[in-house]
Amino acid sequence: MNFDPRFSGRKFASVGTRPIRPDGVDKVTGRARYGADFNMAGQLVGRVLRSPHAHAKILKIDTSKAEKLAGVKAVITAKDLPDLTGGDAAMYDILDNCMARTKALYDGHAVAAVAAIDARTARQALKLIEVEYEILPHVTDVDEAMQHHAPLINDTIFTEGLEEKPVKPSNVTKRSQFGHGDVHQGFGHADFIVERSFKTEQTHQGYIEPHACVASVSSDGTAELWVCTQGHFVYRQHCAQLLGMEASKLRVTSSEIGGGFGGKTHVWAEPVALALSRKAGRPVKLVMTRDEVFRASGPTSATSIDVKIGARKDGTITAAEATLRYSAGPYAGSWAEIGAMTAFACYKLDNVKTVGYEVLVNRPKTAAYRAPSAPMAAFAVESAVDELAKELGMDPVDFRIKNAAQEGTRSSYGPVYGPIGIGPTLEAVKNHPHMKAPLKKNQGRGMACGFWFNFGGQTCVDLNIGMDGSVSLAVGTVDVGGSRASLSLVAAEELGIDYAQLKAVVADTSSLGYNDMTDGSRGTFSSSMATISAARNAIKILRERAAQMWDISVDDVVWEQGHAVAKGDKHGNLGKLSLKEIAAESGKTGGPIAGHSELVADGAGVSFATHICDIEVDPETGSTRVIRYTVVQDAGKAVHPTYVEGQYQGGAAQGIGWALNEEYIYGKDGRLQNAGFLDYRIPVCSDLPMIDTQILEIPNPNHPYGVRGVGETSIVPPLAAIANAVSNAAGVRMTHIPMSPPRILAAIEAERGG
Amino acid sequence: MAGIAVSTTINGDNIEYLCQPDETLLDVLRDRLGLTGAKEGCGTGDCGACSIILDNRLVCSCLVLGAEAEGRRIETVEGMAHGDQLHTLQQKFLEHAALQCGICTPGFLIAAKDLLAKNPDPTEEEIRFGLAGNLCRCTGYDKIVRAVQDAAHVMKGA
Amino acid sequence: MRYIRPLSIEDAVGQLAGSAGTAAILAGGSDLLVRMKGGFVEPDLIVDIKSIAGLSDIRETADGFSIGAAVPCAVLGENAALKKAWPGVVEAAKLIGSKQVQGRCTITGNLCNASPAADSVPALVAAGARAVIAGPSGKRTIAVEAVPTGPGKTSLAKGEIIEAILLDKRSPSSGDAYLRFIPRTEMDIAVVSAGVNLTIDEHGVVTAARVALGAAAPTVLLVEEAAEALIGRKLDEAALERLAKVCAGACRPIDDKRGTIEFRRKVAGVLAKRAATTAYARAGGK
Amino acid sequence: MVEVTLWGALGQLAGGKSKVEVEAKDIRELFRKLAEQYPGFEPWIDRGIAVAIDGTIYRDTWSKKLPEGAEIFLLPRLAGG
Repeated sequence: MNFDPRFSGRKFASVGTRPIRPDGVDKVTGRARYGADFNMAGQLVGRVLRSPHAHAKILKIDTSKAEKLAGVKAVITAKDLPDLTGGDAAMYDILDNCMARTKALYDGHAVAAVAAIDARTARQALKLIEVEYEILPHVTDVDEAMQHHAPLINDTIFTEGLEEKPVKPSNVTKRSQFGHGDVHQGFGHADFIVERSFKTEQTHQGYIEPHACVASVSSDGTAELWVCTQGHFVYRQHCAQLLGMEASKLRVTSSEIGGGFGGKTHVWAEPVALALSRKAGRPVKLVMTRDEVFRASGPTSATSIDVKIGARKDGTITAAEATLRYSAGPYAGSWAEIGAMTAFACYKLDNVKTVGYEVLVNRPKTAAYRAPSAPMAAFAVESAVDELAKELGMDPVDFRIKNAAQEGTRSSYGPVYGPIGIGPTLEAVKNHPHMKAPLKKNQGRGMACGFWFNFGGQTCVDLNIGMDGSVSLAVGTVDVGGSRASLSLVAAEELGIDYAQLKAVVADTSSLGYNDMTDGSRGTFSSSMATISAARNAIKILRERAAQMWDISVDDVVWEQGHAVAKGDKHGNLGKLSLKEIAAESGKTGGPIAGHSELVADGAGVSFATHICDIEVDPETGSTRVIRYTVVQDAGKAVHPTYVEGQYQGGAAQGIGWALNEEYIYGKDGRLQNAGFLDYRIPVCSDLPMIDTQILEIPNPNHPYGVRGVGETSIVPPLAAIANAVSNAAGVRMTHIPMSPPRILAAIEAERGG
Repeated sequence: MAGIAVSTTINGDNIEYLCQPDETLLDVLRDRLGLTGAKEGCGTGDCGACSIILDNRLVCSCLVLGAEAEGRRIETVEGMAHGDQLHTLQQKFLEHAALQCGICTPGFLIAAKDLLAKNPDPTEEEIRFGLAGNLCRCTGYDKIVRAVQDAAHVMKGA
Repeated sequence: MRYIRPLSIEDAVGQLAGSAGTAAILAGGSDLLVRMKGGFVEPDLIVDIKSIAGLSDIRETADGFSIGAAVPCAVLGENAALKKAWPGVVEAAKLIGSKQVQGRCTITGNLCNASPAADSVPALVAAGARAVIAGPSGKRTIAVEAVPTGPGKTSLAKGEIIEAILLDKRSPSSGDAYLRFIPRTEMDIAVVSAGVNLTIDEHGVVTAARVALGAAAPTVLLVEEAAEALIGRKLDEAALERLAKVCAGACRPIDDKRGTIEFRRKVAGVLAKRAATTAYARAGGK
Repeated sequence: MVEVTLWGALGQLAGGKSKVEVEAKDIRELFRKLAEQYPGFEPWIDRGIAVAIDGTIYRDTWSKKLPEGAEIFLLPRLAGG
């Protein structure tokens, strides 16, 4: 395979247009099938019993009464999911999170499950399971968990990454450090230094579709799993490993997915459903309630971050330093590490140092959420940057432009940047009419920048050309927001045919090779690369077939605008052959025509965004209103610009919710108080204005069309942009996210000396 | 528990079913009648994904008992299109890309249909408040509001 | 579990009174079904009152309005006469939940759910509304503030059903208003709220007033001192400041997931001021 | 011979060095040589290390060539949402 991924700077016919998505009609008519919309004959209802305690030893589980209840077909505990992880610590954590083994580690931790003939029976069965707990002291706050006297969540954890091996176990699983230069010296050269501490509360991805699956295990050792997931191949691997199956015997079909945002990258209930089905010998459908979604799945880290930035009078940053503490739930993670890498990634810094601490707490296992860990770090850094600009008497945009990273800059996390978009997004913001619009009383404007790496990874695509010349495209990355449309555009572009001639589907795990999941903004980046490669392979065959039909050498056939064209003087009399015409003869010229591609999509281009927002604050109540919001982001190349805008708008809206109202609230008893959409307040339609977008296109040199991932970066700047706007409107620096009305009012009162 | 026999009208069709007294209309639609267009996002009336129209009132079907549907008239997303002719709102949602994952879309379409039936010429603010009972986590609502505005425009002209 | 749909109030009362286990009254269901979903209640008997004659009507009488227990809040907003007479009550009722919930929820249900944060209750209390109760031993009428006795608890005896809520005929130069504080623009439960109902004379002097606060104590608070702060005065800055101070002082709120004690105190005063200003303007005051 | 920059945690395992020199022509050889020189790296390599070559991050491509004089940077392997 000689696939050349380099950017070629071609002109596009299909890419960049805005057709209707291929899965659209099913979704507006109610026909599309999501996780809970699928049923199998003889299916049972699965339900999970969850710990009401934040931290407790499980002394005994008696399931005998539940098993005797009429209609109950299986009851399982951790015993039914034996440890087959063979020393793989990360997989063991996933197993323990699916079903608590010796201790319940958070309110909502699964301890047992049942499968019964209907929901009512399953609910009754749960009530009949007797669990004897020994309640242990718990800790849910990230700073408190780091204290020496804090209750220890896992006594086998010794902090990794310290100079000296610790002698005592700790809730801090890892220390990580990034940077270059000498910050001490750098601060010595600063005329102004801002130093502040920030906190952000834990949020949830808030997808509207609860986790749902249907599992069917057969006595011959094969199984099927229908599930809403961001990565069915990864779910297959995890489930197969945890249940002791061969991966190829487990066929996983990804349903339409009702939102994931990182929250559907881990298995939660799927191994439980499979174990129930195995025991009951019947299919089991397991759908989480909203309460379970909040208590047991998803959340981000809560954080506590200290930032120090120094600058000379001329506005040059001389040093920047941050200490970041991220909660990981009760299992080791690398969340602070990502925060430490991204914190200062927007800037050109000679002296920079970030230190991250991963902290265990009695909360659900932290999962990725759209550019995981970056928004909190950006909130702290961009707030301090704004404050420093003020002290310097500089415009916040100009200050950022002066210090923005550019091609050739050594990033704060290590490598040197190629062509990047931070400067252009800042210039676009500087010139945007939004920046010049007048503000009314009690209104403030804020802006902030954000960075995300973007990822690639393992990807397969099958492109099959039917005898009628229509093309089916089977991809392995789950479509979370319109990628079947963008990948169809890419295939149409490469083949030179009409978008309507194609149909893209997401293939199941038995129909296509392994694919990493749709995360890290990789869906369109990776699968478009594989689609281009598959299309080029198909074109090679199309040329061969045309050569056969003409009885000339394939070297004399080129592919132009969906047609085989014979070149050279001696073939002057030959007309063009369309893809359709070649396909029609394929039965005689060598059989079905297809292009396949299996590759690792590397070279995902980093992504930057700058956001502007106007917020009005009611000084008497602390209430806020988002008046105007603008997103400027580099897309590399927007394959389907409408869906790129959608990603920008969606990320901004999620960031707005995080900034203003969303938070996990735990009681003193360690129980989650707001496990529902009533009190976990994601933005509603009337909370938001239109969200303006501006797409910049700075081509990614490592993709044939210049595509960068676009999904995640848009959630990085909002926390900071809104904090800066609220601070400007209220006249007081906000340091605690979410900036709920009680926090804003308290800050205003404190500033007034009230 | 004996099942309750219910006779009702769904999308113009006479339908009969048996349900338990504690069973919601949403569960009946999805699990007994195979109408899975209405979704359960929360089960507590906070997300609007299960929106249906019951006797000309927009309601969350998760907050209605199946037994209550006796003798009433129910409209769901499955009844919006006429044959292969999409409702203007459905068409506009597609054209404006007013959906990403699409799980909230049936609820939004039903809520928007009810909104435009009662207020054919809504302002942006009326649309936003009219649809505030429907949560969308993907789009930031921008394209949804635009799709409804455009649909209202087309439907007025029709 | 049984579900019944009686056609008369007598039958409903009889069924409730004679039920052996726990019984629940179903009108809009927007509280009951949520509690059933969460496993907090599992009633043995559900009595759907929507088919009872008259319970789904709003009647305008010589004395005022009678709002049947099964009237959805959305219907309140569609009744022009009621809206004109009691705009504060209607705007409070219209704040409960979403459009979807509005099509189902009732002010009687809101009252009987006995949440201190119920939106329509402070407005009803300020309006001096009364509840007509049917029970095994006949009918009685009580002030709405006497219905809830604590969070989730009411003074209704076994077998009793609220049939209707009564609102007086409106005297001229009167106005009412209700405001609540929520973090979002919709879909939230009141963090704190205030209902104000007042009447003025030809000089703009307040002659009668009732001020009620929600989510400020275990039940909705009728703050008599706050009314006294307004009566006999024009609604000037000093009167408003006094009102705010009295309301803040009268609160006995708690710290919870929705707000802090300090926040609720402060904002109760702010909302009372703003609601009083609106009510005063509606009464024709300048 | 390429010069490889390590991030904090790996640097400690290499005796506090932030840069090490390795004779390697591609990523596969780089990992093999690093594991030979610094046995403490092995669990890290198993868990996944990303390699930035002149600013472009590679996660899974053993065959990727390491050009003479290129800037080689090792990074923890991360996940997205």
